[in-house]
Amino acid sequence: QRTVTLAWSGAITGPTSDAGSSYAAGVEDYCRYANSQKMLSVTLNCVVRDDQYNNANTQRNFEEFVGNQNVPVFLGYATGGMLQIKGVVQETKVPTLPASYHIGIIDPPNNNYMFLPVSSYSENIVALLEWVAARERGAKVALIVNPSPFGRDPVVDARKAAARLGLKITDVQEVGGNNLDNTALLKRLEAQGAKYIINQNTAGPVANILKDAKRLGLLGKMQFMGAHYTGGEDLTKLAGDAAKDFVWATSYYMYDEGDRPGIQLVKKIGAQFGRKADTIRSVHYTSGMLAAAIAIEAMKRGGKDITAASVYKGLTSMNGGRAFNPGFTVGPVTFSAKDHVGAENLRLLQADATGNFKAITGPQRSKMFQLVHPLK
Amino acid sequence: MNLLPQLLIAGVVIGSIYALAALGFVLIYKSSRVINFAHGQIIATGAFIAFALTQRGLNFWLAGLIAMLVTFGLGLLIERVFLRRMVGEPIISVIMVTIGLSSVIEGLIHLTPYGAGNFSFTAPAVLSGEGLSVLGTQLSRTQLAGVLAALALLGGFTYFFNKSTLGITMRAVADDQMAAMSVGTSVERVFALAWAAAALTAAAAGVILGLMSGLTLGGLAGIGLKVFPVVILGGLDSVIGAIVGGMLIGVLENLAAGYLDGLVPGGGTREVFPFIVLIAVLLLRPYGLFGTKEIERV
Amino acid sequence: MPASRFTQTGNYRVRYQQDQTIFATYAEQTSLVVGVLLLLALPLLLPKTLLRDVNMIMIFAVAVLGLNVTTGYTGLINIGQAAFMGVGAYATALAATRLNLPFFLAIPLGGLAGALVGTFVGLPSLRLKYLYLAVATLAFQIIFEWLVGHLPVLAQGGAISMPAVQVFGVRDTFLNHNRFWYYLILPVLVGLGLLWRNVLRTRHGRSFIAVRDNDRAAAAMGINPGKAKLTAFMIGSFYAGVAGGLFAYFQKAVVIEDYGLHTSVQLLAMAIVGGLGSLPGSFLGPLFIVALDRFMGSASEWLGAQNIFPQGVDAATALRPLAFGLSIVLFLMFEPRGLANWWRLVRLYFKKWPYKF
Amino acid sequence: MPQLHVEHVTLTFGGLNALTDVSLVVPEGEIVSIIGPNGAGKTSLLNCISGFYHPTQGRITFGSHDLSRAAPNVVTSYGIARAFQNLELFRGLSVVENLLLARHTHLRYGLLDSLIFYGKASRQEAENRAYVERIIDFMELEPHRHHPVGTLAYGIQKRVEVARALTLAPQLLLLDEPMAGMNVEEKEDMVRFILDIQREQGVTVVLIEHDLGVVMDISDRVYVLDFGQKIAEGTPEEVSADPRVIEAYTGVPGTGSVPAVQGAGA
Amino acid sequence: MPTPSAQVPLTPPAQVAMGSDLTVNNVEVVYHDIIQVLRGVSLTVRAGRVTSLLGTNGAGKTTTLRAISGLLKPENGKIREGTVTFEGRNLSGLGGTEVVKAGVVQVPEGRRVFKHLSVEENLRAGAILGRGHWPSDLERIYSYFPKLAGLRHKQAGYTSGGEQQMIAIGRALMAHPKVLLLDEPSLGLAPLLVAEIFDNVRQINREEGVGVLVVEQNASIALRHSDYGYVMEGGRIVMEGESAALADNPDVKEFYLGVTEQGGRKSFREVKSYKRRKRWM
Ligand SMILES: Nc1ncnc2c1ncn2[C@@H]1O[C@H](COP(=O)(O)OP(=O)(O)OP(=O)(O)O)[C@@H](O)[C@H]1O
Ligand SMILES: Nc1ncnc2c1ncn2[C@@H]1O[C@H](COP(=O)(O)OP(=O)(O)OP(=O)(O)O)[C@@H](O)[C@H]1O
Ligand SMILES: [Mg+2]
Ligand SMILES: [Mg+2]
Repeated sequence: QRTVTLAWSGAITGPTSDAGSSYAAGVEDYCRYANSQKMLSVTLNCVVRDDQYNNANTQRNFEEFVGNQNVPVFLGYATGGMLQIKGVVQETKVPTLPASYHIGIIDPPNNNYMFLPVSSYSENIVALLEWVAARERGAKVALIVNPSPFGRDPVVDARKAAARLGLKITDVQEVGGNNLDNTALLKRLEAQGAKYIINQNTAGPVANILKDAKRLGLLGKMQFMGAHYTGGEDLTKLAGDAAKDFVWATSYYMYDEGDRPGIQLVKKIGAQFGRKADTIRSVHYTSGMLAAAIAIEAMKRGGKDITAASVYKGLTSMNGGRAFNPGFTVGPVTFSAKDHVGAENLRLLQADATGNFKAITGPQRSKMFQLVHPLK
Repeated sequence: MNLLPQLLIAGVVIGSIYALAALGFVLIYKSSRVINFAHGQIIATGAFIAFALTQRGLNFWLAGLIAMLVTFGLGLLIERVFLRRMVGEPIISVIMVTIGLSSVIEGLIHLTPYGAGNFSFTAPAVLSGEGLSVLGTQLSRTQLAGVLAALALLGGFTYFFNKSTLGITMRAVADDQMAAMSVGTSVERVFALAWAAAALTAAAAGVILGLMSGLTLGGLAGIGLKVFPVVILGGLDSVIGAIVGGMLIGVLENLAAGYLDGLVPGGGTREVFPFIVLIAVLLLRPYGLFGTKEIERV
Repeated sequence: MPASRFTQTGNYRVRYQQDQTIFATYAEQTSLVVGVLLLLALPLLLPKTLLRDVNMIMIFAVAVLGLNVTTGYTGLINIGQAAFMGVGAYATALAATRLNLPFFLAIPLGGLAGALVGTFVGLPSLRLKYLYLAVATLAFQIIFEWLVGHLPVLAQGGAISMPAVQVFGVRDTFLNHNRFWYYLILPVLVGLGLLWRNVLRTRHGRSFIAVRDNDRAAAAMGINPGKAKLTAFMIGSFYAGVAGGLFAYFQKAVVIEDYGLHTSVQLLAMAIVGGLGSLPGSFLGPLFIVALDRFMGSASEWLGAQNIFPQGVDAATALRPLAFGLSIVLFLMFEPRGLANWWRLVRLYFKKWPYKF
Repeated sequence: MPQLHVEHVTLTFGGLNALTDVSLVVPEGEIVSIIGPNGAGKTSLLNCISGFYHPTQGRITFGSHDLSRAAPNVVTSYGIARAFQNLELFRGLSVVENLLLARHTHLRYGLLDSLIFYGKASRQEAENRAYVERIIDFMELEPHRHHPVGTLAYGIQKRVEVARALTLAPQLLLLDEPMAGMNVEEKEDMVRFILDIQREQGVTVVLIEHDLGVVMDISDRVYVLDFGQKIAEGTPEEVSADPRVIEAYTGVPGTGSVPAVQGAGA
Repeated sequence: MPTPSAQVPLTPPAQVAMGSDLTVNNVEVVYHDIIQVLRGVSLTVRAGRVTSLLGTNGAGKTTTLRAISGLLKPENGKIREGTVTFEGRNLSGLGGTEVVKAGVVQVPEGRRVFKHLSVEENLRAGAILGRGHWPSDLERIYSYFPKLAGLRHKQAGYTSGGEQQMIAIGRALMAHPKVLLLDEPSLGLAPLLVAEIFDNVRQINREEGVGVLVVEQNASIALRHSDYGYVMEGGRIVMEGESAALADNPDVKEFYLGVTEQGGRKSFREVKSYKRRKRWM
């Protein structure tokens, strides 16, 4: 074995390409970096392929990578594509790491070879609910989610958790792109007395909601919060100072935290491959790197002969003293045959007046989440 | 506090932004009977040109103005290169050309640094100051600017189409190209002008939308779809219809969000409600509220 | 009849019924047999990923055949064909998972569901003309997507997994997936293609054209324009429904994103690039669009690797939407009759070549 | 064979009366002409008969069928065919296909037969093709059989219109200015076709025509409309002598022999 | 079929080409690059006079007008040979706009008013070149066609055939033409209106000195209201002469005027009912 292909399929163009293109860059750069560092005894053939957010393309890429090029691990992307591909992944036994942190991807059936690199959206949201419960007993919470499987995913777990935490979910609303005016939505939530608004969405719709909340003078009255894909640089760029005080749950370190080794590595690799400053700053760039890093580490640990089985072995042995910690996330990446979430630890961060996110909690896991959604 | 007046105000405001976005669409249809599926992409182009200029240190207003001029040229170019050849082809072909163009323009924007990513204007001080409170609804200055721009452009074009010789000629061309040629009208020039004017108003809409919701390719281009219920409701070829349709859709959306969302699990009714209204309107008044009724005599 | 039916040098038909034959000469009949054998052998000749593309092309071709009935023949511009596919896909999925129907029942059921919904959606066409109908189908596309997202039975747009299929003891597996489905999709496509041709050369097909060309005159011919339009919608969305059912099985799961506006636009593009209202065009269009996408995918990847663009791969992938759009535009500008016209010219050139569809 | 009765028909378009209380009878087997100035409502009346418009008031019957509310395709099924004032052909289709379309209701097979196209459908298609060929022969359209009608000369297109109406095998034929835009020679041809249709096939004909020479020569009966009202009726001779007709329409007194506009270049 | 007859000699070339005459010189026109329709047509429209062009269906009359007015291109036709000259300028190959600027305006066959525009807007659309002062031009048109003044704000699509013909002519006059090309103005018009329209044309011709080329099927009225006439068949001019002389020609009498040798009009009922097979192509 001389070369092994490390392949990613995701949206570089089409919907969500704002996240996808940075993610692709992260995968590709880390892979090339691994080659330059001779991390493995073999040379990696780094392939990122645009599937245009189209599931048929994703499946085709999977067939080509797994069927023809015998890749030992598949790096995927979108919620829909990953849900659709679960059966084949199970059949081919090729470990797969999505960029979507949809909990349904690792729920049974056909979940043995699906691994989320970081905590799921559901866990993000439940952690936010815990934070709310700690601040205010019996608080009223509203959920605003993207009108897609991606957005609807955490609703069930959120309801369960809220019930146990003594919180009241006043409303669940679907809001997608082009929400140029959210007056009605916000006024209604205000009328319901919802004080905490939790978002599961992409940054664009959230930014519009925040701007309208600011205009309507609701920013002080309502606490806006959101899961991984709502926050970060993207939100700052779109919402500006309307993002102030937004609380965000994510497992990743921030670009500003330059003292973290993982972030230093991101900067170094980004510079090495001549990426734009904007790309390097993006949390999706870091996410892409994490996925690639996990895959490469699993190859390394799986033994001399790199196969799907060896990677699976390498992945599922990442626990206890053998946990993997590339430094991109606030906790180590752990997997086992039962545990299919990598870096479960997450932090809540809050945006300051300039829209920069600062941690307001230490790394932690959501205890409630383990109760409402036990491992299956 | 009563919700209804607030919903109405907000609906009218957002509706006039829709109207502004729809205006270019109407201009093209009015003179050439072409439904332009690339309108959203032209809006995005205008917005990104303005943004790119401000990034290079240009004053916001100047950047907006230049963007409008550049897209004016772009409109001319699109007409000259792509649509002129399509004169006389079946309408579905022409529509499909605009669908193709929407893809081409998106591809081209992807070739710039703005294809993937989120950006936003730094609004000039005039626009970022305290807004205005109308009947308990707080309106931002950006929104007010949008409403003013929409009303000014719509008023101007209404006058143009009804009173000026060129405006009448543009309508004549839509009616019967051959007959228009027989009295010396240069049909090509009329089409070019319509596309250019449409692109110009699209740029204006793009800048305002960009100010309101930030700049992402998908978001800006997606407005192209929102425009459909507006123009169908108002009538595809009516400038007045665009503004009335825009406001009605804005209001209907807000009423849906205000009153229906609570009744439907998951809500999000504002996404479909305009389209349901659209179908209802089509069935009752197949040519919209102000559209020209097709004259059919056998 | 001339002594030799091998090549035909003129019109020797003496009865009107002979005008109806499709494969008249021996040359045509021979090449039909050769063609069929070639089609049957194709999976053995093609690499696997290409075979997947062929399957996709065939599924799209079914949907495009349908689109060619509504839009191509009847002139009812339909921007919601993917939603009709979706109706078929979800109906098939429910039939297979809830009723445990085998696929050879579930797929026609999908077609029927498509036809039913299509007829219903076609109702506005009784009143609407020109572009207004196009917009109504667009509205249906959007309402459909919204509705699926709100229906828990349809997993709110999330994945509904399809059961594995077994035919004559052969199971659909990862390794034989594409061959397996090739042999199932091909007969469906050929059968539906034949039915398509038959309908369109009879009074029904003519009534579609009549309504498109001049619905007032059509009414004066005793054709009920409304009924003709609804029939067209029914047939068109039946094809879409079948395509959706096939797609559901082929993709192994139904996810709403597969049936979005983008797919509708793609189907329209295929119909137009192929040549509206043409049988060969219904195959050539999907072939062209899929092949173009594959080619541009590779080309952009290669370009990305050359570091020509400062942003490497992100900028280079812009070529795919660009090429897609440009090819539609160029076709319409320079060959509005689509690939079917090229096909016709090629056939004229090789006069003896058969298939006089 | 049934008679056509138009009884007290009024047709209003948003305030404008296109027809006011018009009554007429078309006896079977006759050629009945309707004349009148432009905008008098002749075409509107035809539209009312053929179901394109529905009278605001009044009744139209054909034998036992009430046409007042019937849709055009239903009217056609009662045996009433029509040729339009401004060509309404299927321009992209050939002459044969245009005529085959007129056999639509005579082809009686369902969608399923269509799909299979074997037996019933195939047989009926062939039979009707033969029928169409007889019409083509009758109307002398052989050379144009397979040409797209859109490219034919205007006069031929007019003839195809009439042929198409005839292919419906009607009992009543409505012709709206079938000779507009033709020179005398071509008009003569068309007249001959109309007379043959009436005489050989016993078809009743309603004719709208501005050429008074033609109207006076071939009509059994003439109705005159002006501003939506019937101002005269009778034999050609009676009508052409009627002062009201002269004032409103012909401008010249006399019988049908030589109306001024038709006279030699004096 | 009429053939060139000895009684009506072809005009010798010397007579042609006055300064502001419009001359068509040996023009050949093909559609779609293959269908040849005009096979060498020459004719002259004298300044300030009315010239008529007669011919069977499909003879190429409309095509001749299109060749003059530059409206061939949208129909996919082109002039393959020959020239069209007006005031010393070669008009062939110019676009419709240039020809109108040069002072030659066509009133299209079938009138083709702008259906959705009001009558007044129809007229204003004719003033696109901005020649003259449109408000006063409107009054001028209304003085020729007083009927139109009352219909100013009515949608043109709902006016009657005769009114539409008036609109179409009025619309053309808004561009202050020097030569007016009329394509079958009598098409579908009632006898009284035909007479009225031709009177109007005559009046305009007299008062504004506009040269008129009128294509007609209604030969009797066309010859009565024109000074000079041409007869066209199969894409060629087969006869020409002073209108009065043409009207006396026996072939013209039989085929275009429907007059028998004896001078009376023959009845349509007496048309021979055996099949007069002819070639129509
Ligand atoms: N669909 C319609 N809507 C409104 N008005 C109409 C419509 N159809 C006809 N009219 C009006 O009705 C009147 C009669 O028109 P109609 O076409 O019947 O006249 P006609 O006698 O056939 O004239 P012509 O000889 O020019 O054909 C006209 O004033 C016309 O404008
Ligand atoms: N756009 C076109 N494309 C192809 N052929 C055409 C076109 N226009 C006219 N023709 C053909 O050219 C010939 C002459 O047509 P043209 O319209 O000039 O005749 P015309 O003398 O005006 O006849 P009519 O009295 O019927 O108006 C006809 O045979 C017609 O079929
Ligand atoms: Mg009429
Ligand atoms: Mg003509």
